[in-house]
Amino acid sequence: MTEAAPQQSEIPFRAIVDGKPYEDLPTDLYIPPEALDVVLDAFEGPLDLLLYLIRKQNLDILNIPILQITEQYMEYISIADKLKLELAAEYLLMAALLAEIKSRLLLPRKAEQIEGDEDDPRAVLIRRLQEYERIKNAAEALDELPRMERDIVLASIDTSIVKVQRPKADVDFQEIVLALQAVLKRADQLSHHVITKEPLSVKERMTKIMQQLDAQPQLLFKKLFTFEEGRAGVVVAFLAILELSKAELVEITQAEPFSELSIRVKNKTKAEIA
Amino acid sequence: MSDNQQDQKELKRIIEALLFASDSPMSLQQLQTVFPELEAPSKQTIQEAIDAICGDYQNSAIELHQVASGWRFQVKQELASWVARLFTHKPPKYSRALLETLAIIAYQQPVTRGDIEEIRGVSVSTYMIDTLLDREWIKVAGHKESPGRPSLYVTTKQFLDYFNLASLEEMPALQELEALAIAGEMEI
Amino acid sequence: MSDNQQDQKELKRIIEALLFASDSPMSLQQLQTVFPELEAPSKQTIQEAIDAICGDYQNSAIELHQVASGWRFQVKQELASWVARLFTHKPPKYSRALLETLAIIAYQQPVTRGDIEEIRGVSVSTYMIDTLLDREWIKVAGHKESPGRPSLYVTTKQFLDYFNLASLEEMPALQELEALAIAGEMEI
Repeated sequence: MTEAAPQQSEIPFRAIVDGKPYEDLPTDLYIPPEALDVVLDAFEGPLDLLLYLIRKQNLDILNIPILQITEQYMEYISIADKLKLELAAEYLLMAALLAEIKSRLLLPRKAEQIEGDEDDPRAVLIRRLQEYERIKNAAEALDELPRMERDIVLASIDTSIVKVQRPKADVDFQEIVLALQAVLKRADQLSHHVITKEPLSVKERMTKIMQQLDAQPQLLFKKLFTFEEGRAGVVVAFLAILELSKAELVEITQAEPFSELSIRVKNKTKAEIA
Repeated sequence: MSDNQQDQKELKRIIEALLFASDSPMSLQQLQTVFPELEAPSKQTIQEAIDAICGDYQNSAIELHQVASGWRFQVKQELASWVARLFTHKPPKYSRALLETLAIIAYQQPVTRGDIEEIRGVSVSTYMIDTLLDREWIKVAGHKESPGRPSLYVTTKQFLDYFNLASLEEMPALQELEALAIAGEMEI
Repeated sequence: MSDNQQDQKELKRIIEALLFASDSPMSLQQLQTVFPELEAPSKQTIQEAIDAICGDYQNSAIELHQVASGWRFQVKQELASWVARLFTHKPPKYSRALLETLAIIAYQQPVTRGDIEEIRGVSVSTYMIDTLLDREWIKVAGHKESPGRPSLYVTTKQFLDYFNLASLEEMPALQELEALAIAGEMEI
């Protein structure tokens, strides 16, 4: 990562984290800091953000340096987290996917894994990025098309000399009643849909996992996920495990290839566990 | 072609476009104000353009005609009977969106366009409001004392007449409607 | 002039009058039904009349344009900026999210909401789908035979009409997806 970021020091950065100004922005983060708090408006989602990171550096989608992009993406996620910006679950999901790709790259691969890129998560990601970019461009082209109300004006003439009462649409009051019912029903559904979001915090989850490990020093990986929490919950748990692993508080182990993963507290010897 | 002729030809096209685009007749004065102040052609020049356009449409199905408030394109008299056939063959149908808008105005009046949008959860087109105003089923009863002073819409006497209602009280009560809506949902 | 030519000329004028008088685009079929059943010209004859009208307006300020639901007269693009001065209202602007959703439906139809979310990588709000349904740019064409039987959305003729298109083929071409060629060794 040798490219220098645009001179970010020129832009006063006023984020306050834990009561202190937060100034040490990573230099390779290509998002203007002042844009961070409006980032959810500025980007249409994780794919859009990734495309931005890639395009900003003139990289080829087909050949993205995945580690570099992953780090930039994670950096962004973690700053957003520190600034306590509410991040949509999709951003966390993408973080998990990138982390998975990264781990695959770092792990020695078996011969059969090299065959075909059907299941290669990197190939899947690249395909999705390509497809998204294609639609993004198509949407821009659609916006450029001449359209009614903006570019197209119909040529109208006066027809009042035509001596026929133009029939007006016939409406039955029953139709109005039905229309209002439809509105009410929809309004009702809308209010049901405003579900108060369970705050899913990675930090909180890290604490919870450590507490679980206090009671039981080794846990099956899958026990750490509560599927009722949905995809976002799974992602948060996954990120929490990665964070703990990065901080070397836990380690992820596997007794033999393809067996179930376990997680255990680091710095404890086998003897202690036994 | 001289520059002057070129300009005159371009001006004619612009005037022609304006007369076609406008919903109501346009006077020389109104046509003049469309141009930037310093570049506005004289009324005489505009009149010359109009005369030229009249000539162009001599063999066409429409003509440029002068009425009290200005100039407008209209269908030629001898073709009016065909246009009449068109109209009797195409009774319009109102969209669901328009009926919903009307229902909200009827039940929640007076309401602003913003109120309707909030209840319907989607934006309300000007066309829809215009159609209802045109039909004289709704009218502007005043303006809300809020930023932008939006129009407050209410239903009219013509609305009651059309739907054969003596007063707004004769409309089914909102609670009944809600009960019906819920019953409808339970069936599903 | 032969009787036949005379008839053809008269037919052209009638078609022209109908197209000017109609509020919405007219198809060959719709034009045909305006005529008394036994005297109705063939679609081909109507098409020939339309072609002739198109020629007549070549140098005029307006043109006869074909969109999905038929033919309509509209002001030529190059004069749009002049005409815009007549209107005080700002044209609506559509969000990227809405345009992306619409593009996905237009290019990949029929699609479910899940398909749209898959491509955009974010959830799609009910509000957005409702807005598109409300504008009648999309409609539900059926349900997918998968759990939950999600609605399958397609674009409508009104969508094409609004964007001045005669068919989906006229939409800007989607760029080709470059073939994936991930080398055995992934570059880090």
